[in-house]
Amino acid sequence: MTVLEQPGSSRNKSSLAGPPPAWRPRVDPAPLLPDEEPYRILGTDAAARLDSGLLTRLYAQLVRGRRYNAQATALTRQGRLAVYPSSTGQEACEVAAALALEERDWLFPSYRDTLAAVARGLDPVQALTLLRGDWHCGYDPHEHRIAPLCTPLATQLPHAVGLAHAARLKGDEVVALAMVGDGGTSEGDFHEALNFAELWQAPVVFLVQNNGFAISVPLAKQTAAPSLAHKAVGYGMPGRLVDGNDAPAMHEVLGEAVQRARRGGGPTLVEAVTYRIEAHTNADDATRYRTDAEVETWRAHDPIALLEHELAGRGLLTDEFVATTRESAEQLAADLRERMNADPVLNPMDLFTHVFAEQTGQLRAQAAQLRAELEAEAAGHTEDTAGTAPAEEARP
Amino acid sequence: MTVLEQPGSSRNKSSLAGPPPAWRPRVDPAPLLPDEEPYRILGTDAAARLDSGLLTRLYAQLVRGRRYNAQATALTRQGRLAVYPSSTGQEACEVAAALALEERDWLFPSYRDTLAAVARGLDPVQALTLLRGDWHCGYDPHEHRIAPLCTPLATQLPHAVGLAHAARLKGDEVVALAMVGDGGTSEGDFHEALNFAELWQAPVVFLVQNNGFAISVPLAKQTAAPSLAHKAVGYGMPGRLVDGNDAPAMHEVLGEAVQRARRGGGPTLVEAVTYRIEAHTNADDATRYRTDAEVETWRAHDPIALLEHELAGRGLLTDEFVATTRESAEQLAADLRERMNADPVLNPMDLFTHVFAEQTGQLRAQAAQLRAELEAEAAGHTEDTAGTAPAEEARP
Amino acid sequence: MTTTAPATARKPATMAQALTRALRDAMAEDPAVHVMGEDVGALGGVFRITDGLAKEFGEDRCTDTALAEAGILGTAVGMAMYGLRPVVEMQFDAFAYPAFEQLVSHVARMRNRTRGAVPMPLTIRIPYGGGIGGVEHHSDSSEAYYLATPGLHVVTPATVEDAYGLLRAAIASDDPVVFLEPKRLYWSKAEWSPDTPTAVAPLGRAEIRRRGSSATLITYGPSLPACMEAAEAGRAEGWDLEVVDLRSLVPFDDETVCASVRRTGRAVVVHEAGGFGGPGGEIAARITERCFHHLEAPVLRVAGFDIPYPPPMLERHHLPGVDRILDTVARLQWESDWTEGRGA
Amino acid sequence: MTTTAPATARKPATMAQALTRALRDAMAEDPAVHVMGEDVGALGGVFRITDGLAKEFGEDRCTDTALAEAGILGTAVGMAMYGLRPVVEMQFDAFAYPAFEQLVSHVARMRNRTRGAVPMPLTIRIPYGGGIGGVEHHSDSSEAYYLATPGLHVVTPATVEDAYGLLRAAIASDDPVVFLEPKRLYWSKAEWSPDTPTAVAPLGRAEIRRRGSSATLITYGPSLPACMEAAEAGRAEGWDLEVVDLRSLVPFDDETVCASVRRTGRAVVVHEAGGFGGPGGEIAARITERCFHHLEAPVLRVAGFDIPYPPPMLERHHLPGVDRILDTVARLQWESDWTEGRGA
Ligand SMILES: Cc1ncc(C[n+]2csc(CCOP(=O)(O)OP(=O)(O)O)c2C)c(N)n1
Ligand SMILES: Cc1ncc(C[n+]2csc(CCOP(=O)(O)OP(=O)(O)O)c2C)c(N)n1
Ligand SMILES: [Mg+2]
Ligand SMILES: [Mg+2]
Repeated sequence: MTVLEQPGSSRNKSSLAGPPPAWRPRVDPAPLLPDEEPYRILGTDAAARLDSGLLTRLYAQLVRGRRYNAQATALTRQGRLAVYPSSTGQEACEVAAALALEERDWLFPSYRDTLAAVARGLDPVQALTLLRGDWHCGYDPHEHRIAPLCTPLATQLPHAVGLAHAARLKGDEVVALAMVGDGGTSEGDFHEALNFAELWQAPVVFLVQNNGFAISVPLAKQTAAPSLAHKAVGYGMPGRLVDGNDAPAMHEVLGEAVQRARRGGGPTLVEAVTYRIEAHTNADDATRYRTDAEVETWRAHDPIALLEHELAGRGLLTDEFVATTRESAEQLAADLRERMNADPVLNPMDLFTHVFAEQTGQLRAQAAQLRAELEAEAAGHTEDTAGTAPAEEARP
Repeated sequence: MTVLEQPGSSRNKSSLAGPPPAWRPRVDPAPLLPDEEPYRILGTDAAARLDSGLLTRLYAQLVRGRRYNAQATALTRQGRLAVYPSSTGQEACEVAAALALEERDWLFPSYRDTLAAVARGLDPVQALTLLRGDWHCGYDPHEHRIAPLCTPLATQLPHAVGLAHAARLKGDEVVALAMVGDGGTSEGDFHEALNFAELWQAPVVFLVQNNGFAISVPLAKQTAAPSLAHKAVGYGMPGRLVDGNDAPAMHEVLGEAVQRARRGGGPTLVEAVTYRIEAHTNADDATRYRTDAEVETWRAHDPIALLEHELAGRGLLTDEFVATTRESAEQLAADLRERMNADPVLNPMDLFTHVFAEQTGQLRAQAAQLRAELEAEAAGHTEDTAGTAPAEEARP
Repeated sequence: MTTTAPATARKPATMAQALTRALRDAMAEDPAVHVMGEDVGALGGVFRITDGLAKEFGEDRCTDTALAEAGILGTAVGMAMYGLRPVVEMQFDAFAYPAFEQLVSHVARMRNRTRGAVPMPLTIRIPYGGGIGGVEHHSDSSEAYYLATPGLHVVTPATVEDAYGLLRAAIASDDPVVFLEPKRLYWSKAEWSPDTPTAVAPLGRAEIRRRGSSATLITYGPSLPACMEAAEAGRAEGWDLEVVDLRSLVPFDDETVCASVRRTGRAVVVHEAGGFGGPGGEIAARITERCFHHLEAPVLRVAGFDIPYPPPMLERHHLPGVDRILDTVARLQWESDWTEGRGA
Repeated sequence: MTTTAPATARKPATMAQALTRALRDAMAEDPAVHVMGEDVGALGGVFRITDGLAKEFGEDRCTDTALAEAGILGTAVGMAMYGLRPVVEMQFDAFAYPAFEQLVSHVARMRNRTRGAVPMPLTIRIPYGGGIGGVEHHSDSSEAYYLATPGLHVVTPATVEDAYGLLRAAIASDDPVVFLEPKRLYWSKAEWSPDTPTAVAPLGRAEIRRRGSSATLITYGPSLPACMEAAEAGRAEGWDLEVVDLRSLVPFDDETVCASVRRTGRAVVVHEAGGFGGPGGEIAARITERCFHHLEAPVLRVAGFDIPYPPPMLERHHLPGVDRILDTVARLQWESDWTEGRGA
């Protein structure tokens, strides 16, 4: 007799063969695991097969990127940007992200990734609008297929998944590339986005720029994982680990991931190992949490220097080439400086224009109140303080 | 000349040796990965070394558990429980979770884990209070060191981590065991809890009961991972995959994980492969999303039947033993039935008692309002409808 | 609670059925409409509102997602960016909280952030409120969170007809709509014309459900039945109560509400959500701002207590019932014996 | 905005310094107090409020966490269950949203759920509000969400002295306190006695910051300076304005507020949070319920517009300033030419 021998039950045909076969989805984890060391091309034998055209193109972009970062930081000192999170040292990641995509694809940048947007073709002034403080997004995302710069960490990752999924449902061969930091991988949204992506086989590439820090918090306090790329296996997704300062390696790995996604092969998680050379933003004081010596070890692994070494070996780093490159970068900087020095033309009434498709009565009333105030203010200014307030800011 | 040759910078000592060594925390992923197949003891050679005493103890608990589940479900039909999520078929997980812990340890159950709480020694009536509907938690969590049954999925996991961490900081050798379902692993809180646990080396064991479904959603729509246990590697944590219907295997694996945690070895993620034999709750209609045939394949792998097979082989499954076991289970059921048939004594004024340590004036006023209403109601009842409303429900 | 539309082929229908029909019609009409959430596929949702949709439109149009509310809403944002019209189901009120950041920081702001370039034609269906004997976390009235979030529309039906009309309007809206479904009314029935369902109601219009002259009861969703009952019962006390069903909390229909209060001179706001910081404060304040000299008494509120939602066996003490409504109406200073300080 | 405590060894201090000192004193007094959050360690927090604490008390007492707000608050819940008193820092208002579920479904309910067996002596520090030129998501006024959540105390200092006293009281409280720190006042200065800081203030008491007789301005946190300034400026218009600093939104000090309004007969509630569904509606409604016959005019509100928080270059148009406050006071029906319908 057994306990299970009960009326209506005949369960004593117990199988000792283990759980029924359909107990879980089966994927072989081995191919999903990243290499132990970051993938590199520069400084290895593989560098030989690189196309010189690609190298010079990457180089020009990196140099422009570095100059762009310097200029943007300078603009914070002149009060022309509210804040700037520099990507100095991370230019290879930023540029490779932009170059990996075709026109029809979408980029989902974070606050640190204005350079990727600029490398994709966005006007730098538009890219910097959020950080300048005149509006939350300075461009029409549909025009360049660049989502708004995202500040709440990792929240843009599910957006990228949803967009890529929608495109796939519509039959469009569009890939989304989403950028996030090492710190951002700790957020729940990272987890949920990767899970949805693999389940939906969404054509999306997740690029984690592991720059060593989330503001002051070093990677060792962010994760105890073998690498961030190892997180991929928990979603059944391949993870790839790349030297983020090796521009051709980044270009190749992201390119492969994008192609794989486009062909219906599903998402990829790419961890780029890099370093944030500057402080978190101009407002941050990095001396509180790291040593100059540490920064120096990374300056020695600078993405531009790495590329210069390869170009020099090929005899491509001519003075002329460097000068042209530098000039183009200077032009970008000069143009940016000049245009950012002009006061933006702002209309406070815009505050009410796009809250809803159709303004509600409530907002119409509030808009009317502000307009009346502005008119009173303008009248007052004419009388006693004319000219002190930027006129365009008060234009209803 | 290079672009980096600029005043104040001397970066041309580029290293082609790869990123500086301190670029990431290094852990060898190999030992973290779970086995390919769920760990089993019953039906394998290892079964021979099992202690008969353990087997009979486990058996008695499983049988009680099965009976408890049946009784609780019956109580829903009699309107004595608002709802019951049965753990029929999952008793080996529930019981092993309880037995793995010492008295000083903490259990963090979900709504489905009343059986684990009961197996740990909690009064079943107290365990069922939430599901009966007379209060949100029927016991003092500190008394048995059982956290309140948790309904918002995965939200109890960070609690377990925090508690275990606090205990460790205080120097107490306390382990927390937290239970969650396969569906719950998709929530951001799962991700964040595991990450914190490993970073803090918190003495916590995460037990995922993969019972194949989250209400109607099968595992294949929940994850594309090789297994849920594979998620552990993304946190630098060992993952273990176990046959959740093999009680001795569950007992061993959880016991090892608890010991490891207690010794300061850090957290473990355990995936128990099992099956939800009943519908999600009594209110659910499982025929909408799965076939009887599928359920039958799992009935053939029943945890009690598996254990009976082993006991029978050892000549321990005597009629007398089975009868005693059954009797003890029947007693539990009878006691539960009887006590749950009594109307709970409720005091509506309790609604205001524990919102804050000290009642605010606002709540005092609201309590006074309710008291007045109840008095008026009671007076009314005496006049025209005396006896129809349970008197104890209206006692201020 | 019957409505006034022409009675062609009317038969009894539940609010649940009307909601299902609204989803089906919207999906049939516009291939951009996608339903997604936990258990919305084969199961048809735990309340069966999406019943049959996966079968009729395929799993790509009605999708069982993984169990992660932020992920559901976050991916829906991306889908909306690509031109779809996602209709997201949150399984219960309290289980929408994990998606709060996505809702507040993205759904509500995307249009404004992008100066209109990226609208969010999203509908977020949330079964809400108590009265169904649900255990902890299954009975929250979370509307206060949503109406304090600029950029969201917040809508809630109280009748079968409105369930259809408002849900169609929500899905048709180019802005995000938090569509709050009163759980306790899912099985409420009314004569309704499922063959020619009422044309889509515009969002933002309140409806007078009962005309009266003594005072105005202002309510929405789950509390409408109690208000209607109270209005009937009030006749015995000599009160002729008007009942306004807001239907939409955002946009708010000041016009209808204030016109009514100016007529009656007295008002009580009734809702199940906690009183402190709940919708009633806003409603009472804006009425007072607009109708001060028409008020014979302060606008009073009947609301849930300021406590975590009670367990099932005690919930009836929390919910605004007929007696509590009438007790409050009685405090509207009909006589001269009013003493201040008795306010809730 | 100086206070009335005895002036022993007073020197200028900022609100930020007073907060730091409160944390340090609390940690020194009670080993159960643990500070945790993003960047609170070596960096001392992005606003430097936790400056020096990790060094003084060790990283186990002042802990840099991983970047996950739900995880931070969720683990703090578990720590509180084990008898600690976690003080959690959320880096900015909008970055507390990921922790919303933990806050609403657990922090606010644990004591009630367990009939007092598991209290939640948690303090959740949230820098909030605008006026500092922050880009998107760095300037939200999120108090409406918290005060609509039963089980939470919601406190916000407006002065240096209160920053210390209220934070000490919050940490000492056996209940969870959402401690809202007005970012724009972090660097505000006052004469203060850091050597013998004022004894802990009890939570739930408002403070009259300026006596007056014509009307009462009711405010809290970031808007107190504008109200004080407006009260001064109001003298030119012949108004003698009283200013009440609520300090605590939950518990709410009806007594002080109502006594003031009964005296002055007029009231304006001023806050930076959006008006619709914001704290002002609740405050206006409860004043009206309690003081109806003392009111010469409806309680009016000056609040942020019902829009997503503006970009830095436009924020001054959104924030309640002196002019807007005085314009609103002027609408308190001082003359007979009042026309209804002009309400905000
Ligand atoms: C949800 C959320 N929490 C906190 C912040 C505040 N914050 C801004 S940047 C940052 C660090 C991010 O680090 P990481 O993800 O590594 O990106 P990085 O800045 O290094 O590019 C933090 C905590 C935020 N933006 N969003
Ligand atoms: C945050 C949250 N979302 C949704 C729900 C509703 N819900 C209750 S149980 C359940 C399925 C859970 O599945 P799983 O985690 O596998 O546990 P099981 O029920 O199988 O034990 C869902 C979706 C919830 N309780 N919490
Ligand atoms: Mg980083
Ligand atoms: Mg399950």
